[in-house]
Amino acid sequence: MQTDRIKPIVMPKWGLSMSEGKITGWLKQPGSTVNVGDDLLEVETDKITNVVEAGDAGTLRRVLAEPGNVYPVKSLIAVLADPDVPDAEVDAFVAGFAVPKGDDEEGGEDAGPQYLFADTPAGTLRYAKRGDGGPTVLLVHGFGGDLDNWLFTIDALAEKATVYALDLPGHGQSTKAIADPSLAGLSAALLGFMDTVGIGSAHLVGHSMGGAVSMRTALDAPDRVDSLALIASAGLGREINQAYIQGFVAATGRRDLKPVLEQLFADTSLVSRQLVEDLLKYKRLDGVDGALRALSGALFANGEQASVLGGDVAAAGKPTLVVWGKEDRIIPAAHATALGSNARTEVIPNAGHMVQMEAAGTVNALLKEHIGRG
Amino acid sequence: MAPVVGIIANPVSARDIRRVVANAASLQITDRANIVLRVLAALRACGVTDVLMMPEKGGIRGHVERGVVRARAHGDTPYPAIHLVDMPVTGTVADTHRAAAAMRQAGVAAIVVLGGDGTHRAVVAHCGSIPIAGISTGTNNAFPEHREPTITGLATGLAVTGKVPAPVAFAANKRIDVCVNGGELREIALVDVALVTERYIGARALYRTENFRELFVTFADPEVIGMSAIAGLLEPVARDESGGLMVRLATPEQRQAGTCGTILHAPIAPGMITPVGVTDWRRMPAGVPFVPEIKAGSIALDGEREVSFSARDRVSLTLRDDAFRTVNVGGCMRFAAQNRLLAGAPAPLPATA
Amino acid sequence: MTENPFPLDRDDLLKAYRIMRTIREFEERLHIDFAKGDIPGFVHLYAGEEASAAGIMMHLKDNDRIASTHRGHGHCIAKGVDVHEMMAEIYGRSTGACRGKGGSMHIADLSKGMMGANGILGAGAPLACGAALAAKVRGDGGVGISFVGDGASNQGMFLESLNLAAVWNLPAIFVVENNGYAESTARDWAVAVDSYIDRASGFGLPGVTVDGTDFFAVYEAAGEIIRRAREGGGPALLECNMVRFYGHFEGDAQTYRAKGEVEAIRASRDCIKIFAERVIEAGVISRAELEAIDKEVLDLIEDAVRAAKSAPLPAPAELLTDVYVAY
Amino acid sequence: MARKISMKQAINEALDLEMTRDPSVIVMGEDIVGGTGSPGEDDAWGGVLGVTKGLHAKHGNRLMDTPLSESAYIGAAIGAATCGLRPVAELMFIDFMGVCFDQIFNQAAKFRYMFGGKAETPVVIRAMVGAGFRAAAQHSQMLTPIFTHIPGVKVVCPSNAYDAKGLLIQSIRDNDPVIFCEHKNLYGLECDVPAESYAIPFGEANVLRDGGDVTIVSYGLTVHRAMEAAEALAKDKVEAEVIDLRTLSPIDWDTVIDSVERTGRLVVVDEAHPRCSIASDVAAFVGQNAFGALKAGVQMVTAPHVPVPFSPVLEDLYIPNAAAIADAARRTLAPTGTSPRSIAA
Repeated sequence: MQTDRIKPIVMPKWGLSMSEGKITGWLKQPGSTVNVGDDLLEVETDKITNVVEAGDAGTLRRVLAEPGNVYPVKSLIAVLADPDVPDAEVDAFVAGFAVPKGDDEEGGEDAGPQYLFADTPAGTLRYAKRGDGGPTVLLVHGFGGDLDNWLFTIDALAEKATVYALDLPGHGQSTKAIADPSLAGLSAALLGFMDTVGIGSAHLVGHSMGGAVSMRTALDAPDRVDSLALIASAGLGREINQAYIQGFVAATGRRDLKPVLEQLFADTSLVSRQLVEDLLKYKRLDGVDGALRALSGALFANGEQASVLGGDVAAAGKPTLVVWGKEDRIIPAAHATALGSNARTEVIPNAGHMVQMEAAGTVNALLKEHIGRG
Repeated sequence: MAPVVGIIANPVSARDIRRVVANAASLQITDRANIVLRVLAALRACGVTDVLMMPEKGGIRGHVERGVVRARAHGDTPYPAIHLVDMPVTGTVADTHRAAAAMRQAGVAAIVVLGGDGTHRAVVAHCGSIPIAGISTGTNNAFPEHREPTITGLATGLAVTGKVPAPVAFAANKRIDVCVNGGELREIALVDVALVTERYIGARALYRTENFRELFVTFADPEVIGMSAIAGLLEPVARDESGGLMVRLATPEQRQAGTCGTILHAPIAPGMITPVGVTDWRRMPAGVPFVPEIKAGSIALDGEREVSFSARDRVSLTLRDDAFRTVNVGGCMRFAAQNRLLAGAPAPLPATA
Repeated sequence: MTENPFPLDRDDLLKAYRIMRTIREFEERLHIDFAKGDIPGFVHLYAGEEASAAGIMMHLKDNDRIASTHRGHGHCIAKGVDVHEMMAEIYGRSTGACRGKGGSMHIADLSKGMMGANGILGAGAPLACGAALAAKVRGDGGVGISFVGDGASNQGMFLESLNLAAVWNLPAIFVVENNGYAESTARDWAVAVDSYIDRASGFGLPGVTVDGTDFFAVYEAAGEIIRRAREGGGPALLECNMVRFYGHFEGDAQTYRAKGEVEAIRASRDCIKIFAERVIEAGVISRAELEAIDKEVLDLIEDAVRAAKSAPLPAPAELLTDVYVAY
Repeated sequence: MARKISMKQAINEALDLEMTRDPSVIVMGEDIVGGTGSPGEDDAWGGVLGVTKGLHAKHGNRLMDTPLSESAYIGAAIGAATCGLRPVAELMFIDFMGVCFDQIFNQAAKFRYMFGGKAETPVVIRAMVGAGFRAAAQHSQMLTPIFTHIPGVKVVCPSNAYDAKGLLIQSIRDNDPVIFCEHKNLYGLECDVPAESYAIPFGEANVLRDGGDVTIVSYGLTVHRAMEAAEALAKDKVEAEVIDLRTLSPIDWDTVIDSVERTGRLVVVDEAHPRCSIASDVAAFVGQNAFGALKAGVQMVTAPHVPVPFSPVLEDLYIPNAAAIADAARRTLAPTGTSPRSIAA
């Protein structure tokens, strides 16, 4: 069997808690030609609705999953193959398809803990670890975010790397107290985390404020940072959407938070009821309000970013990838060029500040390539 | 006509501050009323058919009436008929004064008193030669003897119906007359007069021994509580012997300087055993006026501050023997036993007087 | 100087007199102004009962709390509530103790430990238990005192509170101000077990009855009861037998009272007169000193009335404020 | 981190966290320790249904059993609140308000206003509400409307463990008296609840399900019946938006009005009796403020105007169920907006 000529399309696993997804609609019809990065279909989970992009090219030979129905993750929902592959061979592939076992060390879908906790000098930090072997990648979320911001990223990168994603202090399910709300303080917390879980050095992938933290880390501890991937990153210019920061900090209810969150996406319909509710649940936790106010005061006071690190990072000479969503309403995409020729820069159309979610396929491909080179 | 017995039951004795400072007992109204019912039953058993009671609004009367009505509904007549003194009720000691005087006028054969030393003093002040039978429902009771009221009722019944001859049935008692400014004010005490430095009446009860200065007692009994106990622990003087005792108490300065003769641990109130500095003491003969040494303060009669006086006031104290009569309960009951007064009679004893 | 035979020093004697005199003048003035129609609503006057409020409150600090009754002016003044604010409140002015929202029956000042007059009879008793509980939990030595009239002592809330205070051994004190009348109904008729001390005994509390027209009797008994409570000895009940100079409320014709009763008690049982005679007779305070206080108090009340009458009325927007901390 | 715990555990955890955080928080009620002074175990019951079990061991005398004397101890909790404590008093069954209502509505509710804004009464009164426990007329009522009627008290009624914890913590921290209503038939229901402390603000309804065809508003246990009704309606291609009010005083009118303006149809579900209920309150408010948006008459689904019966067959009829809610929703979608008057009204 020439299975390399036949490419399965499976129900994606977005985030550690996703076990099934509902097909809301196919964007390609059976028989149509598919290129890498094309929008294939829309899947809805209890967290988010998103488009599944093609990771391979070919002809859409079979569509097995019907809109409106729910399928487990990694189950076969469609088949891509070249036009010359016989129908019988495609049918045999479908008949013989087995849902692959989970490839993480926990050895199974629900066998192990989805999240881990590390007692670090900066407090207890929650993290996730996926994949084994290959380069080590550390994903650093932004202001008010958490490791689930890497919902569409972590498993994709884990195919060829050991990927960690953490909740910074004050975020997610980590300790809410932030001893030092500066970039240096967050960077120290990051390094403390790497020490605790035994990461010598890693490719740092930072989103927004996490990008600035990653840059600070690369400057403070260059031997711990193999490369930088900066996604809609802070630290590359002064401007920042102050209304967003203030609105996010101040919001206490669904009705005031939702319009704030809509600024994060080019497609505002991605802000689902559940996404809003999850963020509210986070914001209600004791200590979060204080942490966010401390951070916004230290990093984004008076409507601008306190630290611009572009020049220093350019001078440091680490391999650097800069990715931006063209429709970013939080930090202008113009900052993407701040490192000039010292970085590879990609600005992705039809995506906002949460570009790693809105254009996950594209961003994942860029990250894989960037890490692979490093 | 059968003898009539008076009953004065004070509804408000034993309500003072000694419940807070000394854990003193407090007899509830229903218990007081039950005592009255027990006394009534005893009197009836001896042939007393009518009693004259002091009216009050403290609740005793209502409870007693319920007891009588219930007995009647049951078909029994264990109680004498109850008559009330026709008088207004003020809720003050004036009621007791008025009732005692009215009973004396009505010619009752004896008055059963329910109360403390203060109530007994109020009755004695107005009852003249009518004998009283005391039942303790107060706090600092040195005067009325502690005894089951049924026995007091029986003794009174036997005494007033003449079954026990008067010389056995009644006993003579002493008192101290207090005279201020040559008769402007006259008070009496049955057991003790204490002169204290506090010049306000306040909550009345005596419990701050550091303010005690002089003490005069009609009898000094180491078995009772209060001022009489201080004297009784120094030199007992019986109720039936002539004269009393006068005790001078140390000032705090004298106690501090160690110049007082004796420190006595005396039960001055229920649960209060307090060191009292005693300078000296001597007999107080009957009929001899005593003038206290302290110039200003309060006069406490039978344990309660009653009168305050200043340097301008002239105070004198005189003990009187044979000042009033009481029913000798022990004597009556011993006589009754010796003469089998309560033996063999199938029906209530016939009245003989 | 004459030796002071009283348990209070001269300053405190003068203070006690000033409190009682202030209450008396406050109430007498309300009596007059009410008759003139100057005052909206009901007022229940405390005149005649001053020795109870003063004799008890002289022992208290701001962290001691009292829960008062509908007849609360005297308690307020004795507990240190500002007389100007009280008068303005009774006049329904925005400068009142409750900004014109409470009136006579709801004057409160928590900062002074005054938890409020109360239009619901007997309701203060559980609240005072709460104050006592708070003091006990914090261990600050404070006490909670509930004032209740002879009538309201029949309320279940009051009787339940006696039990709760005993069970929890709270530093709670229940003061029964027995003026003989539950509104118009005689105490003698309305209270089944005729002794409040028996009620206390029924719940295991010691009880003390004092002559409530004798400041020194109240002062001394309250002092011992409060000390006992502060020392962990638990709750107690104090019955003050006293007299009411006026009706249940102003406008009450008092046809239920005996002829000459009020005149008699004013003549013989006026607690302020009795106090004044004692302290003057003892040579501790001069009549002139008391008269000087009388004058100052009269001026104070006059000024309070003048200020109240000229104070602004609450703004219409006040109708909707102070319902919730945020809503 | 979040884990699945029951509403009973969530309430216990909220009390535990707040007592740990703030020494002025005390907890009192009948049997909340259980066994005080009895010859057997201390903390024998931990509340009549075990909600406060184990707290006595951690917090000692700050957890206080009370005599069966609601007037006194609810009043004492209120008095203590005005003196700086944050008492949480358990009334056990809300039906017992009859013996202590004065302290709640004449005292606690009025202090702030009556004293000109100078008094704070941060007391929480926890009480079980609701039918379905086979406890009949005096232990099963949904008396939320009575408290909601009183200015000065806040009224909370969570529908799940997550909300119960966050709303109870908010209730304890709130500086007004709060009546915290716990539906006893929800005690065992589990959901994801963070281990940390968190407070859910009052007056913030929860939208449990999006839908554009009809709005279903409810609170407490009947929220779950409303969700079942919405699932049933979805099978008929009717998408219902389900709103859980969470707090009844204050109430989140904006969320209700926003939803009705989109759907044009409203069903209000209330386990209380129909007259002067939360249901009639919401219906009236929408009628006054969003009349133009309504495409059909507002439907109320409530308990009937009768006491809660005992016999299970009758009690089950009494409680609003999913079928009745779905029927009510369908009535709003029927071409003729009117419907037969229900026997309950």
